[in-house]
Amino acid sequence: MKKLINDPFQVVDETLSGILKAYPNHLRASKESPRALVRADAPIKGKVAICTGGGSGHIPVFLGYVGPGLLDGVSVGNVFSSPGAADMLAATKEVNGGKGVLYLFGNYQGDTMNFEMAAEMAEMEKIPVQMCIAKDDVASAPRSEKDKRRGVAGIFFAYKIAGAKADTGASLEEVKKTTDAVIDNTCTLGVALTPCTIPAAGKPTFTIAEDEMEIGMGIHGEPGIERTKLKTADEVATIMTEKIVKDLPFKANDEVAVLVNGLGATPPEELYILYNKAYDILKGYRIKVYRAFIGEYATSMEMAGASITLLRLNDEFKKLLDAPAFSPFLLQWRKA
Amino acid sequence: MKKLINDPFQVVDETLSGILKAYPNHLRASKESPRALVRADAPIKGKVAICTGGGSGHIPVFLGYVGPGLLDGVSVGNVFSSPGAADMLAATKEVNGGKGVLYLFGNYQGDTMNFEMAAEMAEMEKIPVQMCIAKDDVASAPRSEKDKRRGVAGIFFAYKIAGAKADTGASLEEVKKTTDAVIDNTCTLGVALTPCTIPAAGKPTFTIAEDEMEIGMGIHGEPGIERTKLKTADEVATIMTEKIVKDLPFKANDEVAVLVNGLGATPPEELYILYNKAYDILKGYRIKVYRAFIGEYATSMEMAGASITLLRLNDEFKKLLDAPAFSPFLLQWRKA
Amino acid sequence: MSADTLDVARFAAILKQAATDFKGRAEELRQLDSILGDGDLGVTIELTSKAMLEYLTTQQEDDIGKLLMNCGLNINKISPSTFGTVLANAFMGAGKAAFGKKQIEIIDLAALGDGAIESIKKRGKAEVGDKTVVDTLVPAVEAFKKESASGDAKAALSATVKAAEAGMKATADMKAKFGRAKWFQDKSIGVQDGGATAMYYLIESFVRHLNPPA
Amino acid sequence: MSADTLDVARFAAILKQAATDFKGRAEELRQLDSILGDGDLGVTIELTSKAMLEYLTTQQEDDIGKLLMNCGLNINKISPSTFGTVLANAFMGAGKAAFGKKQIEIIDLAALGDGAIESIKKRGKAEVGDKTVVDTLVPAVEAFKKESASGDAKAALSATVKAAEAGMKATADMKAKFGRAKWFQDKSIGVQDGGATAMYYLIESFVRHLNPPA
Ligand SMILES: Nc1ncnc2c1ncn2[C@@H]1O[C@H](COP(=O)(O)OP(=O)(O)O)[C@@H](O)[C@H]1O
Ligand SMILES: Nc1ncnc2c1ncn2[C@@H]1O[C@H](COP(=O)(O)OP(=O)(O)O)[C@@H](O)[C@H]1O
Ligand SMILES: [Mg+2]
Ligand SMILES: [Mg+2]
Ligand SMILES: [Mg+2]
Ligand SMILES: [Mg+2]
Repeated sequence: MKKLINDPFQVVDETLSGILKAYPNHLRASKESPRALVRADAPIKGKVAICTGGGSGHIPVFLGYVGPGLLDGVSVGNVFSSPGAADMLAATKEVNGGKGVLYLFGNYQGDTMNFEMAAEMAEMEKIPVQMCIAKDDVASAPRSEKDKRRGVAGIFFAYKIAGAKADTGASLEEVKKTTDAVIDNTCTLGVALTPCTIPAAGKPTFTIAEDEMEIGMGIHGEPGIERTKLKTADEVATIMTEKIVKDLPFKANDEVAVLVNGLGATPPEELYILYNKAYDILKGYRIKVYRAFIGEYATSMEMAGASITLLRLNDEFKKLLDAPAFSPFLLQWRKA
Repeated sequence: MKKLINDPFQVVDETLSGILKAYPNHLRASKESPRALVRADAPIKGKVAICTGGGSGHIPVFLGYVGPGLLDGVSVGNVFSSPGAADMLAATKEVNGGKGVLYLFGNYQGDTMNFEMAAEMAEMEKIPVQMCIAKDDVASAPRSEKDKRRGVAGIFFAYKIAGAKADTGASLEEVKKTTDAVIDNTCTLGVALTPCTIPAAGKPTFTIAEDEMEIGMGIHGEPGIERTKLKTADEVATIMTEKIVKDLPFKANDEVAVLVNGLGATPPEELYILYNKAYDILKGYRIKVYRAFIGEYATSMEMAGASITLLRLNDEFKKLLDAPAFSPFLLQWRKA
Repeated sequence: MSADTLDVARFAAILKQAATDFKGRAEELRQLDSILGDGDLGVTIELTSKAMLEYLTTQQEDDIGKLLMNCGLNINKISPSTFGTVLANAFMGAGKAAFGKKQIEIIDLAALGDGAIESIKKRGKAEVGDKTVVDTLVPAVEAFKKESASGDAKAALSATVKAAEAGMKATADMKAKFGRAKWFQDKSIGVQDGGATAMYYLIESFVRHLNPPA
Repeated sequence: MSADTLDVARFAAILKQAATDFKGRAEELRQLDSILGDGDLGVTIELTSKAMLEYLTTQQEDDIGKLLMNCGLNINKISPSTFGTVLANAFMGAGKAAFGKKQIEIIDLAALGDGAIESIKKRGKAEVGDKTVVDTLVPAVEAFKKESASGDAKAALSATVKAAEAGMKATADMKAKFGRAKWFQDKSIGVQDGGATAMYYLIESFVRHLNPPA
């Protein structure tokens, strides 16, 4: 394990400490828990608040999406482990601006159970809560069993559009409806080339031969569709794009937003090479790219690999996708 | 070599092809060369234009810094190799908005020779050119031989401030003066944990034992100060920060911008852990952090490692650093 | 107080011993979880053990229900992964069943087991056969109920451990329907479930300390 | 045309042969550059060879000066790393010296060598002893000048190769002052310079094809 860390059990808390020192005007810890962070200016009165949360090891997921035009709060678990319900509740209480709180997170057992517990606790505190669970990974279950699908990088689009929708003054039910519609129109497929190591575990979460890759592997090393010899970027982009297009399915004249996401160790150069091919395939289907996002939007520490996500757009989604938003985790120039 | 690529000799051209498909409203290839890219809206009349360039394999350096509030043009070399003078000239001619062109690039032999050749050619075309050469790597030579120092991640600050200065309508000489002042007040020190592989070479550029790291190693694997057993994040941050502080030297009551840059495979979590310690050390010296940038701002493909950069600020630098700017490589939300 | 009676102090002491034993299983459980999961179960076990010890060492409850409830809450706070959350719910469910009780007869532990099962099922939706913690806990509680009918606490406890062990081993042949392992589909068959195994170790250890072998 | 005369076609043919040989040195030079540089010299050699062949195969010049100048420009376009740029400047400098010449006597090649050296030094600032391409080229051109004074082209050419080889080998003991190798400081001593080695191979190969061994 070759990592720039101190005590493996302190990785998450030291990361959070560094983040709060870096962006004091942007984020603050909640009063009740250092593992619940909220916008420095929370609560925003009269706006539906959005909370997310999940295991650590995926920056900018999850806490990187808290900010104006995005989310209001986040609870932070250990590496690849859900945060606890109490932390979720701590964030919930501090972001609620009187219009209720939307829980938006990825479809994993631990997160779901804890968010449900938190929702029950929030109810006792008279805070209305709704849940949206991202499940975009087409590799993890057939479309007929969509509720079993994992949430992966495609949650990015749900975050952006949910945040923009909340900013319009929409009600909790309206924000939930739009967000669920985004989730229903988002499909992702990834590949992994190398494993990653949970610091406190000290050993890689899986092994893979020097000349192999796994198509469809999840962002924690969950099993994919097929383990094969390393393929070329064009072959990989073709497999991913074809499978995604057929899944929804995307059709001629659809307008889409594309996300090519790097898992960590894969250089941006390679992501653009994947996009280069994916774009051509979409063009062949007469699917129009409205906007492309390429970079590290949801990582798995030092894992090498990438995913492609397509979101089918409508006029509302386009407007909300283009609305202004800010987070210092997105390497922006605007003053934090 | 485990990479998502096709032909190793086509990596750069396919990357550029993907980039132009991703951001058609932001960047375009110059008429004379596909290896020279410029802002889609170039030339900007009445503004000093800024061109950079260098070898590939460092995204967002170099081409990711072209955009409003930043640079105007870039020439793109092969992986870790300078672009040619003709490509530099191609960009120069298309960005010149009548106030001349600043060449701003890192201090490497190949780049310097080619930019000098391009400057001579530009002169023949009656385009005034000035050069600023970033040399921030304190590990690469003692301060007394500053001109031998390598340009590394600290060029980021020079880009941002030069771009903002040019936007004020300043003259070529004024932009050069401010940019040189930024360079003179920028110090970086990095560490490398693993090597990277030039695709067309097929083998790692250096070897390093599983339990070792190199302090001060350059972003192409150039030699550092010391090869040691892997240290903790706190130890590494201490070595880097102390050496940087002493170099300029930074003093009590200085205000600084900090950049903690990841080389590629090192997860953001680890960068924040480094910052967590660096911040405390600066605080101990009563050096005030005005703004922190943490993430991948200058990479070396899949190399694991990180660097810390400090820029001593003055009022002008602060204003220019905070000025708006945009590039889709900085993962922004604003519409590209 | 008879050997068959548990008050808060004794309950807490036994749980502390079980929590201490539990830590020793971390590496073994990490390995199981790295086959069908994400390899963090070892970490979860260490944190669960820590959460239990931290709470049990400082607690000042006068009510077994509160003891169990708050122990569960602390597990959820410090170790909220899937296994930790399931276990936290088990503690909270058992705590509900023991609410207001200052002491409890071993023979009456069945109610706590039922409370734990109800809570886990409500939270996680898994049934016997789904390759989870449930596969250890349900047969264990059932065996306890059956054997304790005769009033022999010792016999009931040893039947509990045996049934837990059998339940745990049976998970090897099951196809996972919950948790990360479900994504392995048929490939999950053949490997014993990590969470079920962890639950077995807890039960075995709890019983051993409750009822030391002669 | 005498065997001692070069016109554009013959010059181009010999350069093509040298470029072809050059490619075969890529792996060896990659290795040298990975010791004291960034390991891309092998790629640079392949691209330089490609740039030369591409240009020389399609060129239609009627002037040796233009041939060399444009060959240099194409190298700079396709292979603009440090070595490529230095070599491009060498070609451009030699081209300047041969400007307007339709043919040239072997014995008069000295002027082209001087032109190449002047251009490299202007661009790169390195002198003999700095562990660069200059350490091969300068002694080679000097040896040629010295031996060619007697009018014996063959002797001059073989002296050139010998001097180039000695110059190349001498770089092993030098401390680098330019390029990436300078950052190795004293550690650069003991390893032969990649660029000087590449330049030796080019000279040796050029001479061999110009003056085939009997
Ligand atoms: N719905 C469920 N009910 C009970 N136990 C479950 C359920 N889902 C998963 N588990 C148990 O959780 C264990 C994995 O725990 P853990 O490693 O903490 O999960 P994760 O890392 O996926 O959050 C499994 O071995 C299984 O026994
Ligand atoms: N100033 C210089 N003048 C002549 N040759 C130089 C100079 N600097 C470096 N070189 C040569 O360039 C070689 C390295 O070339 P190359 O690998 O292309 O460099 P880089 O990868 O650093 O751009 C060195 O071995 C050296 O011979
Ligand atoms: Mg987990
Ligand atoms: Mg190079
Ligand atoms: Mg797990
Ligand atoms: Mg080199």
